[in-house]
Amino acid sequence: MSSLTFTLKEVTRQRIDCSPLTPNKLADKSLADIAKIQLVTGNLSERADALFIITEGDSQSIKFKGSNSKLDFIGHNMTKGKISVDGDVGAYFGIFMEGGLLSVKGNSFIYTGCEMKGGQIKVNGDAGDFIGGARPGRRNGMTGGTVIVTGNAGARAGDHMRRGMILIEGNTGDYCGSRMISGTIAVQGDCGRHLGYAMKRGTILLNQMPTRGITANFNDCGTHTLGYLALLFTSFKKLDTTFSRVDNFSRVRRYAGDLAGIGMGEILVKI
Amino acid sequence: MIINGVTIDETFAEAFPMKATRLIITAHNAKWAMISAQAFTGFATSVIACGCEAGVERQLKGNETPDGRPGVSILIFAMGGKGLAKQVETRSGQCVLTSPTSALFSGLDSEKDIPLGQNLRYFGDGFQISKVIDGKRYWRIPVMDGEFLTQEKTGVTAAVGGGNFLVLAESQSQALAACEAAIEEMQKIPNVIMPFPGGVVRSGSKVGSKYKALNASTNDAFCPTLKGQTSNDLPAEVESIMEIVIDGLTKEDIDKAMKVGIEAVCKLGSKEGVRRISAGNYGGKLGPFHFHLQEIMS
Amino acid sequence: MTEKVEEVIRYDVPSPFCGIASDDLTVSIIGQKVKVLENGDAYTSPGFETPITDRAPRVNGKEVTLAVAVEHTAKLLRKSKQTVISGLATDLNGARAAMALADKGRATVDHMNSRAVFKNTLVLQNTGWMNTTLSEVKNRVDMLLIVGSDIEAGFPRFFERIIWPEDTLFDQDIESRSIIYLGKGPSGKASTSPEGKKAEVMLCDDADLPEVLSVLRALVAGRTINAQEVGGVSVTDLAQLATRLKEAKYSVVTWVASMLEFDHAEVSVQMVCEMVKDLNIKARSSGLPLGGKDGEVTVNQVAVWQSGYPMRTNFNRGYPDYDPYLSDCLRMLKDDEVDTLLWVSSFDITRKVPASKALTVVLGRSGMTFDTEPAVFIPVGTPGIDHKGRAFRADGVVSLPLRQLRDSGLPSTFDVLSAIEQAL
Amino acid sequence: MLMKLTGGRIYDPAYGINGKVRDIYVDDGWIVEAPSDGKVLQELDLRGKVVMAGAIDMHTHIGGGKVNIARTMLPEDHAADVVARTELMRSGCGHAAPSTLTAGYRYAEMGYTAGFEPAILPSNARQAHMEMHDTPIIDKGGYVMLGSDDYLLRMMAANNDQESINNYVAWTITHSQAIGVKVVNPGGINAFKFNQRKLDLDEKNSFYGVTPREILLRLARAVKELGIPHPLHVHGCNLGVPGNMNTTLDTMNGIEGLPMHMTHIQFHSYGTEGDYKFSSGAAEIAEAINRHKNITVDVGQILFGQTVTASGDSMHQHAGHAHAHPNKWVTMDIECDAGCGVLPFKYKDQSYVNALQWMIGLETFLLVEDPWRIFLTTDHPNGAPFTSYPHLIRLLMDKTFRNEVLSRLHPEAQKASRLASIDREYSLYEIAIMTRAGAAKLVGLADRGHLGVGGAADITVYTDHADREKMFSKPDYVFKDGRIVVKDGDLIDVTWGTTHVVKPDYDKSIETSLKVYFDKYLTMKMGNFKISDDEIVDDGRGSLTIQPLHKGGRI
Repeated sequence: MSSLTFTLKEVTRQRIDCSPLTPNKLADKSLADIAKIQLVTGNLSERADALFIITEGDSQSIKFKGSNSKLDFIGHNMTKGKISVDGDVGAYFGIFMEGGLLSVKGNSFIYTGCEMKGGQIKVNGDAGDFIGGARPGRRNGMTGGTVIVTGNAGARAGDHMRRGMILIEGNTGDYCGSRMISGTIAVQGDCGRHLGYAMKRGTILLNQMPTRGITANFNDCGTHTLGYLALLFTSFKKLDTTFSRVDNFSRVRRYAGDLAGIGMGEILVKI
Repeated sequence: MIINGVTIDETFAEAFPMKATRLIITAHNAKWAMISAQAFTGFATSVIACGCEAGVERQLKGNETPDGRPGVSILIFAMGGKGLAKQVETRSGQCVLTSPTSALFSGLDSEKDIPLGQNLRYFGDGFQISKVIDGKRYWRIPVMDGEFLTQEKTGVTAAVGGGNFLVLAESQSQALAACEAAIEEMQKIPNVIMPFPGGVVRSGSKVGSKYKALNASTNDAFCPTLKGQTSNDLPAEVESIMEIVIDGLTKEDIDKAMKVGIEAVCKLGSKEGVRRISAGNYGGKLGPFHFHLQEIMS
Repeated sequence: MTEKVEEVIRYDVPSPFCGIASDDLTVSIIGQKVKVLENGDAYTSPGFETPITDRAPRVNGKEVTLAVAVEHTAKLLRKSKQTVISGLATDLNGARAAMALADKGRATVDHMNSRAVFKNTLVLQNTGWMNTTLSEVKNRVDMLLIVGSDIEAGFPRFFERIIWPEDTLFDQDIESRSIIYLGKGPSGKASTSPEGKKAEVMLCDDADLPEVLSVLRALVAGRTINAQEVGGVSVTDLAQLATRLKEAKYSVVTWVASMLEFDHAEVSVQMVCEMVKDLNIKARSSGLPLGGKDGEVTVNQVAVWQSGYPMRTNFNRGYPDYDPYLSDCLRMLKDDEVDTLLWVSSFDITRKVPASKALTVVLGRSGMTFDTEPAVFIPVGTPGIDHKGRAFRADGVVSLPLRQLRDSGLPSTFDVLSAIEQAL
Repeated sequence: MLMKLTGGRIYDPAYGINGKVRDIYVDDGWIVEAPSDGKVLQELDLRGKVVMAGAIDMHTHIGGGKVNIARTMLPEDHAADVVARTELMRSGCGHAAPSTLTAGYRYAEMGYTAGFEPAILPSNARQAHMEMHDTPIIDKGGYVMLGSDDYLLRMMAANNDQESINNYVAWTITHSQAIGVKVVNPGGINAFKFNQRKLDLDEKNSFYGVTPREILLRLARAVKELGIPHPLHVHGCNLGVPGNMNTTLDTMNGIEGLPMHMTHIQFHSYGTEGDYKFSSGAAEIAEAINRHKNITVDVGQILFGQTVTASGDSMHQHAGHAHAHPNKWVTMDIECDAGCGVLPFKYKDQSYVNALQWMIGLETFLLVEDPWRIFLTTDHPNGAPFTSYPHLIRLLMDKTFRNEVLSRLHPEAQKASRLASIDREYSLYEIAIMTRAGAAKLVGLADRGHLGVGGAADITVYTDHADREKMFSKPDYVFKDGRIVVKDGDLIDVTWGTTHVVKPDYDKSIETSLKVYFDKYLTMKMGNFKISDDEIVDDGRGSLTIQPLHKGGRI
């Protein structure tokens, strides 16, 4: 069965809240019912079929076509099924997600994987600020699952991240791993300023020493062979990412910080 | 039933339900993985006094272990989950955590689990690091040679302990040679261990004793030196008897192990002094698992 | 025919312009002309003295009555799919009316200074802080650490009023007060003590300030830092600073959020606030965020008590929905999501309306100029000059009654926004 | 427009009326005599209904700096209880730190017609009034906080006479537009600024040498001598500290018979017995309250769930910061005046300490004999949000329900309390005393809390439901100043209540020294500190009601 497909009719001026269009929420809904779903855009709400051409298909495999960076909350709270998006997506891609598969052929705006608990998000492009972050006032960002970004990440990737994995094939912006509580961020490219700022625990694994080096709020713990990295790389193997092809390494230079706080975070740089 | 001149008694071994787990110890090389495994499984012959029965299941190549290093898989059996957890914890702490270059993983997935590194982590004194990889939690505990990596939990499964057979031979050296041959074959069978030293027991026991303090004592019915003093049916030419005890994850695993073990013994045959194969039981009243020798060999 | 107008002198006049609510101004009023005679400063004097130029509202550049301008605005709002009410440089009742209008018109609210304000708000919402207020600082501070801010450039009277008073409650020798700049240095001499003791300065670039603060906090916590220097500041010097902070009886760490002009400065503010908490394990220390201009504190306070949320809250769905990123007015304008912008700026005519494609309604101080004539311009009175009002100062605790100094006939922002709300 | 409320069962303890069927006449916002000509314009049939005056919350943190800090801090708490706009009501948020608008609506929906903010800092009074001004329907007012302000402590250190302290208290209450005086951790907030981390009743402030006991005596005397009806409102020393029951008992004994209201007494009734070194002191405290007729208390009942604690007690809020849940918190030193501390908190029924706190509160309710001297509060939001009052009323009125809830709590805590053995169930009459007549008397509201002629027509009508939680959650009618604002539990009209104040007289010459003090040491002018009556009236929506002083007052 082909995918249930939402093709955006025209680029709207206001953002569109797409949270109602997930496999969970559309399961067992008729096409007519789906067409009637109200989507908030600006200070109005509009019927789904006013904004999208809806093509019947498997509600457990949803496609968005002609999407752009104003489509927010795609994959909101989903626990199963998959959504794939042609184009860019807006903010909060995969917010609260617990399971299933989300992917976008394009860029995502801020808060990709915000407070996600499980499942997998793949951004085949660049992701905006606050990947896996926590909304203001909340203390825990993502607590499980995997976010893969094939391009570059914005600032504050993994801010308040508590568990799970963020794999960035390109470069990261500033403050990668800021206020990280735990979990793993792996980066193949370069990192911006203030790497690991206010990090409590967790691991930032780097394929190369960042151009800017490591800041003074991290102390060098020397070079080591860390056995657990073998397990980590094994776990990458089954993921659809260039990380599955990265040569395993377990020799790293280890930096511990941010010393301002409990200083239990680590930046591991391949040597 | 007679195989190659060896009589297979029409009797059965009687075994008990136990709880078991499998652990994988890896190390810088096979030697150090084995050293740790042997320490872990040392003094673990019988639950009665050791708290558990444990043994090396087999050696693992790098491509068979979670971290890609040479390793050893071991099985540990105890009467219950709690006792098993306690043994796993103390032995892991004393024999794996301490052993150079080691890492420790669960070798058994199951619904129920017991702590593996969950409490060992406190050795890290706050510097321990938790990592969840593929849904499993690991602990990285800083130690003097680097980092001790251990999985947080290991699975627990229902298992069977106490499968056995007895090799009755004309001389001590022939009994031993027969048992060695059996053990060599049995070690190739997965999911079982033979927990006694070298896999062979020379002091089979019976339940009870004339001394109140003891609840088991020598199996006088199978002590050749007592042929004339106790009621037994040991043939005159049998001078030495040795036992192989098998713990396995399932009854079928033990079946297989016993079969290849007995076959190896019978292969030596009467010409190598092996006369009879028998088994230990308690009349079928105590253990729910019965291993009928003739059935196994048929 | 000119009428002879008497000069009226008013004393103890509070300033809505300076952020620290100096309320000791002496002001001369001659008819519509206001002049600060005493205690003015670079913000306050121009603030009071800006002359009234426009009086008539305009719609599409044409002068109209207030009623027409209000009705026209209501019409725009009725048609709007996304209104943002921003600028919001106003007083308490202006803020109240803005919130009521936003609620009814399903609009988004934001403030012209939000970029700075949120550097503090996000910290309050994430880990909180231990802060103090101006009078406590005035009487108790023995060590003032100024982070990344040239205070006198933004708050010309801060030192004179708060740091170098003649008397303090606890008979402190004010010459013993230590003033230490970390990051930026002072542009003038306000931080020099009455007897000429200069402030200590530890300079570093903004780009390095986050790390310097992190290392300082680490040193306060007693950690070892391997590096010899951070951002050009010697770690030994920072260690000495950490020791002095720990030994101070009442240290105060202050910053001006609008002067922390780098992205994500809130994590640096958080670093400072957490350091203050650490210091309080044994000693006493407090943070003091300076700001409060253009009604920024007032408007956030009102928004919070009326809706639960500060600025950058939308009412798109009929209830308040807070999002400091998506509901950032400037971002929304940049991404062309706003069809109607209602911009309130009743204090400072130099503040510009941000350029956008939105239809723009400006409630502005008389004398404002525009690069592009807005759809509607309604000149409004300035709180504390043209009408009474109330305004919070930087510490968010003290609010002052603003006075009417002249009878300009200009409507208040409250009047205009309430009329628009009625007309909706 | 004269309206007759016919045939309701009236509970009006101010007049000793306990469930008698009576008619009530309302005209122009007031309760009036039956018209001599018998003509009424409208009649409402209340036969079979329970009729009480509108309820009064005499201690609820509804406005002011610390409440707004709490609101700002908790976007996540609001998000779970956002309230959409209706034709009638503005949007907002509820739960732990509700928006002012929603707070007003929800109080009215529960039949409450007045609430009093118990901790107005003089330096922050303007804000408190602005917030209360934006709180619809209910009447409001507040108690101004003194006792850690440097001005008072200087006066005491200089051994100024009681007269001058009375003048200062009267001046402060007048110009902060308050109806009573509150003291929080007497002197302790000030001591914290000198880095003292605790201050017992007889411990000296390290700078001023003044003790909490002396502060309490001075202020309690001032309140009495000024004729302020509301007794000194005391949040005592050692809030939340195990063993503080002894301090509380000492405080009662030490006040020398002066009227004193001890607030959220539950938080001050802890012993140190048992394995957890935390035990109930409720029995001893209740016994002491029963004995000391000069003492009134409100309970500050805790109920389980997420809330936020907001207090002027910066010293103890700082000490408790490790318990913040979620882990974020604020304390502030404020204006040589006071301080505040805000900590989100989650009370858990499986926590020994929290379960015992719950029991201590209920024990206190049930063991204090005189309902005129104990008041129903959760110290909103510190013990629980005010919206849990109907649940709390049911706990007091329904022993079976109470014991059923009790049986689900931390088992060790259950053993440590005698609550299960207490049979008392509050009657409707007693509830009416606690939440109406007694509260009005305590706060000093002459025209509220009763249904007598001349009283304001703040009236709540209930259906007598066996489930008291249901009954008190959804009144049939709520009248505010004669207007029906709630019908069948739903808001149908939005009005704006008045602000109740007292205006004790004082010697104006006090301003000479106060002006010098403001000019020298503070950062605002005395004239700008004062809140004018106009500011309360504001845009015309507000109003000021000056309540009479006691005759004992020096006027």
